Amino acid sequence: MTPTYYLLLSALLFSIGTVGVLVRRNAIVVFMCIELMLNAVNLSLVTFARVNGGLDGQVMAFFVMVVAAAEVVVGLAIIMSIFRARRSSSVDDANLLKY
Amino acid sequence: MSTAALAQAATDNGGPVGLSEAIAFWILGPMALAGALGMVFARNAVHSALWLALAMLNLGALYMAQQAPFLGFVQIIVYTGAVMMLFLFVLMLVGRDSSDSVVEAIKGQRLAAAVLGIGFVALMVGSLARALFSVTPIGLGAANGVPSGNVAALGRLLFTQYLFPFELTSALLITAALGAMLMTFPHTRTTAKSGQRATVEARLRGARVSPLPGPGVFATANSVATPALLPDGSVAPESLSEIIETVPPSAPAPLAPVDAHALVGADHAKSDRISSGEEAQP
Amino acid sequence: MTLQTIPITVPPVAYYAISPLLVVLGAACLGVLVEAFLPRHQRWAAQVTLTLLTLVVAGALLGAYASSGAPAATTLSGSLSVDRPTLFMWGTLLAFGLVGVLLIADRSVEPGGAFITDAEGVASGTHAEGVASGTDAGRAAGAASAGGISRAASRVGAGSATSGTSRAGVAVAAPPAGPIPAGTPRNRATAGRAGMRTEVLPLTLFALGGMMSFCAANDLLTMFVALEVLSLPLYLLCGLARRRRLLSQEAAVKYFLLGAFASAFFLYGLALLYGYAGSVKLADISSAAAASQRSDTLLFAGLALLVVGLLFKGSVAPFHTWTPDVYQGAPTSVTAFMAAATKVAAFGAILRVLTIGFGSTRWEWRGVLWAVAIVSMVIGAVIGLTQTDIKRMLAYSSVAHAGFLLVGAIAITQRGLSGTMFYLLTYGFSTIAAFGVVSLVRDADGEATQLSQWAGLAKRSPLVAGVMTFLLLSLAGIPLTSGFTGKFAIFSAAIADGMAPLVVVALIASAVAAFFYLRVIVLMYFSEPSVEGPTVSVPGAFTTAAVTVGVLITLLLGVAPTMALSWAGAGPFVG
Amino acid sequence: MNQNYLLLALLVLPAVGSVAVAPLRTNDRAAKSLAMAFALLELGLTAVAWFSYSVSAAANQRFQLTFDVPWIPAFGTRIALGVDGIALVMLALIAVLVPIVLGSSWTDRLPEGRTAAGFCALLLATQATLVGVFAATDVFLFYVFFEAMLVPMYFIIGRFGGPKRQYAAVKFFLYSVLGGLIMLGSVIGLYVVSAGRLPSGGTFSWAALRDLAAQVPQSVQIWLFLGFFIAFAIKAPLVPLHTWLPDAGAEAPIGAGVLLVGVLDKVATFGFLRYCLPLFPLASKSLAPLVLVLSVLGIIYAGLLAAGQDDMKRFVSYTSIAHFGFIALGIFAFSTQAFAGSVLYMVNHGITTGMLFIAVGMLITRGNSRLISDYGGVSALTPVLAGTFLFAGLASLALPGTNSFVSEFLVLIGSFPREPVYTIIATVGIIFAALYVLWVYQQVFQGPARGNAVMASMIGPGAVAAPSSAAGTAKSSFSDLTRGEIMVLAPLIALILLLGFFPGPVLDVINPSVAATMREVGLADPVGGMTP
Repeated sequence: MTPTYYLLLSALLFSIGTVGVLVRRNAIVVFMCIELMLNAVNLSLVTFARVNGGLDGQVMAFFVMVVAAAEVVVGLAIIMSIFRARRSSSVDDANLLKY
Repeated sequence: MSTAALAQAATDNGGPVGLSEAIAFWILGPMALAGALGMVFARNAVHSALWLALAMLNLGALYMAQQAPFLGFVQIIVYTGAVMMLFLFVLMLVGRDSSDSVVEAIKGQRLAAAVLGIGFVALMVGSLARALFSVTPIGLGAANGVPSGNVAALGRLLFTQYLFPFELTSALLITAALGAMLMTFPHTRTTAKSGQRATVEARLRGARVSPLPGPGVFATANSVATPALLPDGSVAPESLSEIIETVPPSAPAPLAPVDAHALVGADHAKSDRISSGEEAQP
Repeated sequence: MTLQTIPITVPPVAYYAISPLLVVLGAACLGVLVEAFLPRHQRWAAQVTLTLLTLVVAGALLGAYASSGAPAATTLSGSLSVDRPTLFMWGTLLAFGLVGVLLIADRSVEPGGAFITDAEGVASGTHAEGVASGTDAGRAAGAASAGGISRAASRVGAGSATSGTSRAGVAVAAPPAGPIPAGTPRNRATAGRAGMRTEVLPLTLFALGGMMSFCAANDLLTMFVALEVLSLPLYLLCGLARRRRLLSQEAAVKYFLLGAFASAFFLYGLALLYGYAGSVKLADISSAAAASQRSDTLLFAGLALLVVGLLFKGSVAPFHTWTPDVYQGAPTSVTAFMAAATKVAAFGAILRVLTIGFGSTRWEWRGVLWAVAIVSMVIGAVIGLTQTDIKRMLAYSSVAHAGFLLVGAIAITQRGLSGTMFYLLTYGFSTIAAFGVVSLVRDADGEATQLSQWAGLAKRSPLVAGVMTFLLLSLAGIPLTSGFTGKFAIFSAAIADGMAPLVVVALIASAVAAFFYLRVIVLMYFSEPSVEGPTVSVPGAFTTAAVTVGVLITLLLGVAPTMALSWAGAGPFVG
Repeated sequence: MNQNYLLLALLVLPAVGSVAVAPLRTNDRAAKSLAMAFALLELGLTAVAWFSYSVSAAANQRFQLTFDVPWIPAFGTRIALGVDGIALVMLALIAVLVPIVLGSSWTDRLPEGRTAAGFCALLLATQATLVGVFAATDVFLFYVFFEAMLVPMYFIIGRFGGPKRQYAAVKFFLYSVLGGLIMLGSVIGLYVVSAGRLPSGGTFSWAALRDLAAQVPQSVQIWLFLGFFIAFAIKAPLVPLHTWLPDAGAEAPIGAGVLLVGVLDKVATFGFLRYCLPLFPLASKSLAPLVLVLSVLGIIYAGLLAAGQDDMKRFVSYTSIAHFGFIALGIFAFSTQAFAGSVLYMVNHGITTGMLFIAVGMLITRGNSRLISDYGGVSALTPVLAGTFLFAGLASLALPGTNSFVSEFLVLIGSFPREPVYTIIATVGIIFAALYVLWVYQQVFQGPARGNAVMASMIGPGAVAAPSSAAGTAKSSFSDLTRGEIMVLAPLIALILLLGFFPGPVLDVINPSVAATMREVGLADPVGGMTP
């Protein structure tokens, strides 16, 4: 076995996240799918760090976590505010902006 | 499989993947995958979040298996512990229609997304496999080893090589805090805060001196979703909660005499009703 | 356990070179403190002063450094590259920031400012109002009342009784005296008294700091963090409009979800490139591409994913789907700032990545970007024709312009670089001023963004119509406006690099796009105004200054662009 | 270098006038007077330029009165002005026509809500851009004016035109912008080509590009030529790209219409002579058959369409298209006489068609209808107007003694040796088109009084049984030309006769430049030609 399997797993997770973003209608679930994508990337980064023999990948994964945390806060705040306005977090209900 | 053992296994071998790691991978990997799939397919958003937490936990363990113990713990503590809990928290707040509709908004969108996803998987897997299967990893033995281990080495990188992005993340965190307050903090008051005297006067001169009836009071159930009934058996509108969906007062007609009676006695009947908890249903 | 300590040597920092960036970010933090400690009635003045002062000081530092003739260099362990293009783009960003802040801080056009106010806050702002009220409150009311007895139904239905009930038909309760309906004198009065939430100004500065880091970033990780630093404040700013709350919040959610989606792609690209090159420094990627025995699949897969993220920010079709919605929903002043400044940041980064990181392999990826540029120009021009809302129309125009910019960006030459940067400058000023004008045309419900409402505007307000016409002609690329010189710079670079067919497509797309700009002019000048048409508010000093600056620079760059062109062409990227 | 500021003054003066007139929204009379003052001043300056131009020096000096300063060094553009004989006569034509246009619009009823200040300002702005187009000797500068010209004209048509003005204005603008953008591609291409061949880098200087022309391979020349050609063909307009002109011409106010067909469209034929031929000689020669076919097609087609028109302004527009075909034929026949004839034709056509347009306008003002079928027997009511109309018609028909005769004759004898077939077809076609002028004259002016417009004016408003085509009610009864109107028309009549009998001075100015163009194309006159 080689570390490539980790990368394949990562690619699979990333794709599942992508599909999730495209098919799910609930804003929070969509957002969770995006988080899954970020996690998949982290797995890749950690694996590449090992393949390349440097810790940069791990540092980057760490940065991704920090960024993701901040993103989660902002994202959930926005979703909360729109939920309060319309009492629904479905992406489909957010359709005023269609022409 | 304890995480400590995994971390141990990880530090043992430098580059190539050993047997113990392979076993760990073939257990954790499918579980992570299952978590991901479960998240996408779960109809209920809370279930989705839990599935995602499963996937993240497994990923954390995989990090440890890959000589990244610090990241593994951060993943479990910060990501799974804090971020996912934040998700769950918001889901509970927003939870009213957290289950997804099955209706497709755009015709054929699911199919298209699935095809797209499978195509993307094939592309990525194919290219990665072609590009990397023959590669032997260098391993992190050197980088993680001397002099002070993984965490210190990461810290060293963070404050030298990645100093600027590290400082820049502070802007990110401030933005996040500011934004959360801005978007969700309810409106501040427009008038001066009224003192005790004013409150008392308002209460005494207002339409109602007594406190509002609680939901469920005088009624047959003590669920907050059940309205209070007035002595004549009609619903007391003041008792309706602003934030909770109220169950319509079911079948009040037969209850009216019974209830009036219940006020003075019939302990058995009342306790039965309360314990059954389904009284409100017709 | 013994800990051996090895002292950390802090990487050298060229403080003077990055002083503008430090000033902007530092002032943003200061702004947060102001928000925390100053009493409410002083905040607006303090924040505005602080922000404007910051931008001026940063600009002065930038000018001093640029004229000191210091050589281009990278600093902070190679995270930031302060070279001539960086300085040009920083200057551009600071200028857009200044004009944008003037629009954002204005409280005269919309009494109390275009943002949510202290009085209304978020929660009460949710009560239906404006355009959103009709359909949405009705739907919400219908849904709520179907659920059972609900006071919520009557609460949500409030303020939009007629439209709400007519649509839902089941809204139970008659509306009590709910929140003050938007647009009434009373509402305006309270809004004017309460004033806007001044957090928007530090947020703007954070976004600006992120943009400056973004286009100076010399490695992909810094670029990623900067991308988030610039995006998060923008997501928030989009959702803070005081009028048409639902529209605004929806824009924020869409922008956020799609933006996060795109940055995930950027990140995966980063990971693959790291796997390929063992480093995320652009120069290392380039040298790895030149030397590596490894299969190039990773390199190009990584580039493709990376570019998706970048093109998204630059709103290049087919990654533009957020653009019209967000431009329409966001407060107009934010749209103005975002349209101009984000483009600079995004294309600054695209130029840097393509030039330094992938310049040596350009023959392999250029075909794809040709196609993308064509798609963007065609989609922007053609779909722009069908728009009935002026903000959406300008959004599609931005998509088309992104295509033009991409034409210049993929000519990896000095001419292409300077032409693209010059175009960013010209486009930004025209666009900011155009959105500034849009914010002036109002009716009782706020801004009158429907094109039909603009009919006969020239009769009511010849000056505003004239200014808008000039800006639209600039966007269309008519000579003697900056739009023309910008187009000329880009197209000549592209032809010189052997991309004549692409330029022909671009020219035809410009002709198509000219039609929808023309439509607005036709409406303003040749149509008779409707009786209940919008009025043009008399702008306060801030908006006047912003629009005036935009118009003057549009004219100046159209007639005498020499200086700006020489700045744009002062030097190459240094990686 | 010796800078001559005369052309700069010619360029700036109308622009200043435009800015000065625009604010006079409340006082129509002051606006008109001020605009007229500027136009007359420009006319005076043009006369100075005319006499400063040395015919004797023209043989070895392509441009005179040159002015040259750098503009945008990064693009290699310069503000370079200068005139040769061809440009000079065009400048003179503009300077003459603008005051006349202003005069003819003096009493126009403007659409509601429009002010004379706006109209005059736009007219002067148009004049400034037109001067720029003809005086530029830098390709980039030429392009800038070529495009900028659209904007004021667009507003004139769109704001002051007839009922369908929106449609006409947009159509006009879009056609022109499309052509202009295609030309922009070629302009940039020229620069890139020159950058590759000149040690000093790219240039837009016309003279430098002309000297370079021989080195550019034919395939490149053809592409660049096509860019310019399409833009000019739209502007001219040549036949499949002509459809905007009848609409624009019909909807434009009379004054703008005169400029539109009188001068604006000459930009295209001027462009053929100045840019297409000298800069792309190989391409011009190899693509000449295409142009000739289009020209002749245009003559025949436009002539036929003119016959079918009931709208007088459309009718005049169609005859113009036919005339343009004729001019293009002269240019692409490559002979000195034909060139000279074409240039002279450009001037004469501006004058005669302008006059025809103005006469039509005066008739329309009286009858409130543009339809030929609404008129009949008008000459009994307005003998002077009828005479003027007939005179303009005959001039347009190239009756000997009028100016058109000289130019038409020159084009014919110049083209015939090289292109006999096309010339014969074109002659027949152009006579057809011109004959319809007489037919219209007969319909409108001869015979007993008839037609809705005429009857309405005689009986009085409201008494017409079927006023379907008469636009509204005729308020003014048919009166003959006023003194003011005669003053407007008189200079045109004088010019027509003068140029008919004494074309010499103009030809003297034209000829050296024409000969130079001939050298630049690299062709000798065909055997059997004559020197005019």
